[in-house]
Amino acid sequence: MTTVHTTYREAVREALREALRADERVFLMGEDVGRYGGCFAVSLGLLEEFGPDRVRDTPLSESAFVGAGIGAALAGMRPIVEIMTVNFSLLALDQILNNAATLLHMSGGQLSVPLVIRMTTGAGRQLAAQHSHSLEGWYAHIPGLRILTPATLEDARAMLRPALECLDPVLLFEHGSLYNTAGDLAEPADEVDIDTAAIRRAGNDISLITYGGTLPTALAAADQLATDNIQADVVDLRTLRPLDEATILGSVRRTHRVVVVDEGWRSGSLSAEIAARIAEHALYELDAPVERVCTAEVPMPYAKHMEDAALPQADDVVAAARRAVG
Amino acid sequence: MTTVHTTYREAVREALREALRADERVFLMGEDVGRYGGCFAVSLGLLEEFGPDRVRDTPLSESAFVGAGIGAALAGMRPIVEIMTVNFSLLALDQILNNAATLLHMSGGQLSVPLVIRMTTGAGRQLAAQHSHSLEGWYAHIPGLRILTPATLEDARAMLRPALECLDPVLLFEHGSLYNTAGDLAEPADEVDIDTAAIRRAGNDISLITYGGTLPTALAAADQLATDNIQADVVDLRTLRPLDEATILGSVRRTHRVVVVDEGWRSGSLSAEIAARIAEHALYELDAPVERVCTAEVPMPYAKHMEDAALPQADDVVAAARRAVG
Amino acid sequence: MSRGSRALSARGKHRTELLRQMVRIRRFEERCVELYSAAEIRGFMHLYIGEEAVAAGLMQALSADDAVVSTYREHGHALARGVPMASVMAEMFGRSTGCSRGRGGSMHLFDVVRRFYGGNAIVGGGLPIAVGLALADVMRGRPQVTACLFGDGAVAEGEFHECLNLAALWALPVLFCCENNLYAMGTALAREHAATDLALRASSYGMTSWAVDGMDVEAVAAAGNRAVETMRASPGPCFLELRTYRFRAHSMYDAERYRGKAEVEQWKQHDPIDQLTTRMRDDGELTDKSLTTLEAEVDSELDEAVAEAKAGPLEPVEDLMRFVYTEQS
Amino acid sequence: MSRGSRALSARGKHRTELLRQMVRIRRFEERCVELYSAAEIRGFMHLYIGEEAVAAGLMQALSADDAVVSTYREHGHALARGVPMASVMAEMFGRSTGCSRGRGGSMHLFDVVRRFYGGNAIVGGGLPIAVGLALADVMRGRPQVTACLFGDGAVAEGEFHECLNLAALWALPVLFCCENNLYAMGTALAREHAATDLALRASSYGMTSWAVDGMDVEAVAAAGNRAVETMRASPGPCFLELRTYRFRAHSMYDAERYRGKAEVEQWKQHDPIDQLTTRMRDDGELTDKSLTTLEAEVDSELDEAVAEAKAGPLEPVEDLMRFVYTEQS
Ligand SMILES: Cc1ncc(C[n+]2csc(CCOP(=O)(O)OP(=O)(O)O)c2C)c(N)n1
Ligand SMILES: Cc1ncc(C[n+]2csc(CCOP(=O)(O)OP(=O)(O)O)c2C)c(N)n1
Ligand SMILES: [Mg+2]
Ligand SMILES: [Mg+2]
Repeated sequence: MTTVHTTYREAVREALREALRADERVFLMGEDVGRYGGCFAVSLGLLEEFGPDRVRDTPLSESAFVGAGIGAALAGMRPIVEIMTVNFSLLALDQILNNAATLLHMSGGQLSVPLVIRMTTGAGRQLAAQHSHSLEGWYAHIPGLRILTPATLEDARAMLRPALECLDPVLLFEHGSLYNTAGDLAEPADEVDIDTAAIRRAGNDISLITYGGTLPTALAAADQLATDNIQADVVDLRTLRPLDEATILGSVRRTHRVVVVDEGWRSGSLSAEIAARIAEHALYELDAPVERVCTAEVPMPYAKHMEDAALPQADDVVAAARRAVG
Repeated sequence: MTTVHTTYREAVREALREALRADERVFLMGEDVGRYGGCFAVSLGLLEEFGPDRVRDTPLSESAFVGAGIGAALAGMRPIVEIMTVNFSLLALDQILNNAATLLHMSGGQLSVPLVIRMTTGAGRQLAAQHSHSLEGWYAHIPGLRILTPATLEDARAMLRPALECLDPVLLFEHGSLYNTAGDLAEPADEVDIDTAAIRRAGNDISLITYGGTLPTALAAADQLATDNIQADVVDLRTLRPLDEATILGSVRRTHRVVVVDEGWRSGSLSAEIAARIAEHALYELDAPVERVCTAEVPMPYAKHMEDAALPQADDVVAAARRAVG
Repeated sequence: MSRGSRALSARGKHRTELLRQMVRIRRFEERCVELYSAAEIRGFMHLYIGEEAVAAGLMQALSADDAVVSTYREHGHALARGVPMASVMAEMFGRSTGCSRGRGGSMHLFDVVRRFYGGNAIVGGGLPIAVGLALADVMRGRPQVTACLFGDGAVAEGEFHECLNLAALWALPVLFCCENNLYAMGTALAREHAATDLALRASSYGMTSWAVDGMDVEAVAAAGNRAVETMRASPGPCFLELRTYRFRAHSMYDAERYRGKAEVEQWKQHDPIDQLTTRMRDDGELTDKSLTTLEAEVDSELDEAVAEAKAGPLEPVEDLMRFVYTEQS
Repeated sequence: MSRGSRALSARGKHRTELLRQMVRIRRFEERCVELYSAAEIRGFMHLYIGEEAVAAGLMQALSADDAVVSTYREHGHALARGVPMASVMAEMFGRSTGCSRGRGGSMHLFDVVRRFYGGNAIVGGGLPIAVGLALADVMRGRPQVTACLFGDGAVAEGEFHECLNLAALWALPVLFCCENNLYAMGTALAREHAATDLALRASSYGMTSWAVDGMDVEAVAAAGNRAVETMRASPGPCFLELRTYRFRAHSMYDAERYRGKAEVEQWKQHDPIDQLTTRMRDDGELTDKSLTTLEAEVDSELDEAVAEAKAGPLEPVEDLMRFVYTEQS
């Protein structure tokens, strides 16, 4: 097995390149994916390789071009629509919820929507209240969608393929803080599934359940806890809808203590669903109340010290874990 | 105390009339609130009484007129914006989340947004996948908003006043199935708060926690349970954000068993947050896992038998309660 | 085929077909009203009565490979497109034999074989889909056209603007068909739009655009044909404003406070079916007998459709969770 | 006031004020670039350099009672509107003395006293707010105007369309100010819009609309004055297309692959500050000395602003949860 040293950003780009090469039905469409080189430089170079037809710059019209992705998918294409960031996806939410997620059902099974929508998500770069949302857990409420949150280089590289093979709309959330993550990656890339959660670090003392941008936070906390001889089981959900309940409950049954780490605003975040599932299906396994470390319920402030205070930090996770371990 | 026999629809209308009479800054704006008489006949007659300036028909432009409500609120008015149904509110979600809910914060406390947005919500009338959403619990995820769900004649009549007095954006969800509910109402109307949940029926054996359109379902279930001598404590949340945690936990501490009834799709619905709060703060009070009775995670089918199967029914609540009581 | 049509000229045959489609739609909906009163049909139901010329005229301009995107007022579109009446009626009944398996109802008719992409109940929500269908056709080098129907109300939505711009910018073969029936529910045209000449508005995006008498089925057919020819010859969208009127309420729950009876009566003088039958009679293309035959044929098609719909099974409740995700076959 | 302006004609004074505003904006942003490199300022920062004539020309047309709604590229708008430079700079530093208390940053400048309603970072998101502010003014019988600034990119968003229609339909005094700098990030005008004459597009809604040389501050000022006068005289919106150009990258993270250096250099020949100073020199309204004085005044204002910003306290972390809901006083 050979490996390459790469970044999360390059891994996503490589995945896009592979998809565009492999299937002529695939095309990439979104604001500034082409000439600008992608607003986070993810799609840099793809225009030159695949041309403006398949790497298609759109006007600022989120609703129209997301809906156009749906229509193109209905007509046999395999569009990858990029919404620059999750913050702007609200403008396309009607198309996502009322069309992409429902057409198969409303048509009694006639119309599949094999569409992939990618977007950057998350806070941490002092972008303030309108540019720091973490709404992937919120999107996971919608039946008919699949919600993926690649948190590792491997997943950044490999999740796109099964997402494109899936005949239903898939939303892929890339946390902005991950793009510069560097590391070694197998080449050719390993295959991954988009159905299961992964244990990123095994332990029997406490479950740290997380996904996406807070996986590094949870792993850092696990390191700290290990110095106290508390071995954390770090669950990376990977797919927020449908949830891999078996892996979650399996971890809880081993550890009997849980901290959910979620960058969404606490109330109504995905962490609530995780806690609820545990309370439903593993209540008697719990040796301590479920802890949640989430983002403070405030629009994101610009000032660094305030943003840091609002976001889940490794120390918060450690403190919560200590409370749970008692 | 005199009482009048009235309906939920008339109670909402009376509340609107009172507000328009009491404060000239108040106006009502939305699609077909005027000449058509309101799409569910709620605002019938108000155009004639208050004129087209204050009962203002808008074009089909949800984003613009909701945003215009925000702007008018900033400039000292007290707009009541009607979005015909929650299903169309997705088109205005950017304005609601990125502007209404954040302006106060982004401006460092300078700009309050005293805006009330009313909308009809819910399923049950065979309106199929695009016209049957129950998203009020989903909206409750957003900091900066207050989410109200009047479920009784009293609340339909009286919640608007404190909503208008509140200096922050308030979303008022009226469940379509409630409009024809009839009953007696005190006149002049009692005052109500918009901060606390209400116990609609007291009992010590099990907590049925619900709100809005499923309050009648929960009460019907409570009646059935009573014939088996299971006395249910029926909690009507009334306000979904901020949640009245004290009343919820108080009920759980009395009954030690919980069924949450929520018309939202199960995963990520408000029921999850309720279950999570209980698992966090009253874990050791629970004598049984938290049960949730929610809508099946499917876009709403048109056919009656399928819609009935998808929605929470009193029998489902009874069955869940029996499981919990064991 | 009607027996009376045997001796007809090409124009006579063409007109007979247009008439047949309009009568099918009219009778279908009249029956639906009865069935709604009998609670066989439920939910929201939006009637097309008065507007039949638009569907009949436009659909004949399309080939089987073209695509259609429609609204919640789409019984007429579906029928004229060739979706079998029995499967539309079964859908109204919520039966699994319905064209959307009973999952959709009146507002969500679909027929993928006929490239009839629904049945969208969010005003304006179908336009982006039409743009995407056309984009796919262009990218795959197919010469199809996508017809997208919507109302005057939809023109106020932001999506209208985004989609007209996108289709014009990318030269996509979308035939935008605005059914201007002068009202969006209870809101009259001049209270929805600062500029009420909708064809002119559309032309400001740089696309060929014109207004058509939507009560005259032959005018609609001619416009549809011309638009489709133009689009097949050189790429790019077209916009047709079809000026029409609905004779009935917006939906089954509308007290029609916003317009006077006299106005409605006046428009009924332009009934598209009456107009065409008069013209055909004048031209010797329609007799009492051939009309009776045509009506009888439609009636029996309709009776059969209702009977089939009634006989159709309900989907088993155990299947509730199907069609949320695609079933791998 | 600059001492050099004492002997000036009215026109000379007016021009000096325009010049001063443009220089204030230019120097402010140049300093911001340095401070960004020094990591004193963070987040997204969008520079206005090259476009100063628009802010300076428009803001002088407004009275203190009028309202302004802006975008994320709004340093220039805020400064020209009269938001104190120190409070803008403190905001960039994230200090509690900032005009948004450090909660907003570069993209979210607010000053309610000056009716400066931000600072909106969702493209197109400010337009509905402007419509609402104007609606409130009309309903309360106040003669104000609301100026709403946005870019050429925003014109493609559905909200643009909805808001122009609404303002025209209801005859609301919104002055729509489109800063057409030819690019939306990396997307050139002709790749965003099927119809690139934006003033013409706006006029299709039935509002007075014209294009202005946005590099010529006097042209902008004249257009702004004329528009505001028109609007105060008879109700209804106006639309100005300000043709301008940004000399710098879209934001601090832009490699500018989408345009050539030559194009940028050519536009720099039309630098709004150079144009005005040349004209003023030619007309004997500006000397080396008076320019030096003006520059020195701006520099010291800027130095003070930076010093104040640096000295400004950070908000205590304990206050994190404030300003989610209004505090009852
Ligand atoms: C986005 C949205 N807003 C509101 C509605 C409610 N509604 C359904 S039909 C309609 C009027 C639409 O008018 P028009 O586009 O002219 O079509 P018509 O009904 O006249 O055929 C309205 C307001 C909706 N379905 N979708
Ligand atoms: C709705 C939305 N989509 C995308 C973005 C990302 N974005 C920020 S600025 C910008 C370009 C806007 O161009 P224009 O309106 O011309 O203004 P300019 O930056 O040129 O001043 C884009 C795409 C955004 N902020 N909001
Ligand atoms: Mg209409
Ligand atoms: Mg621009």
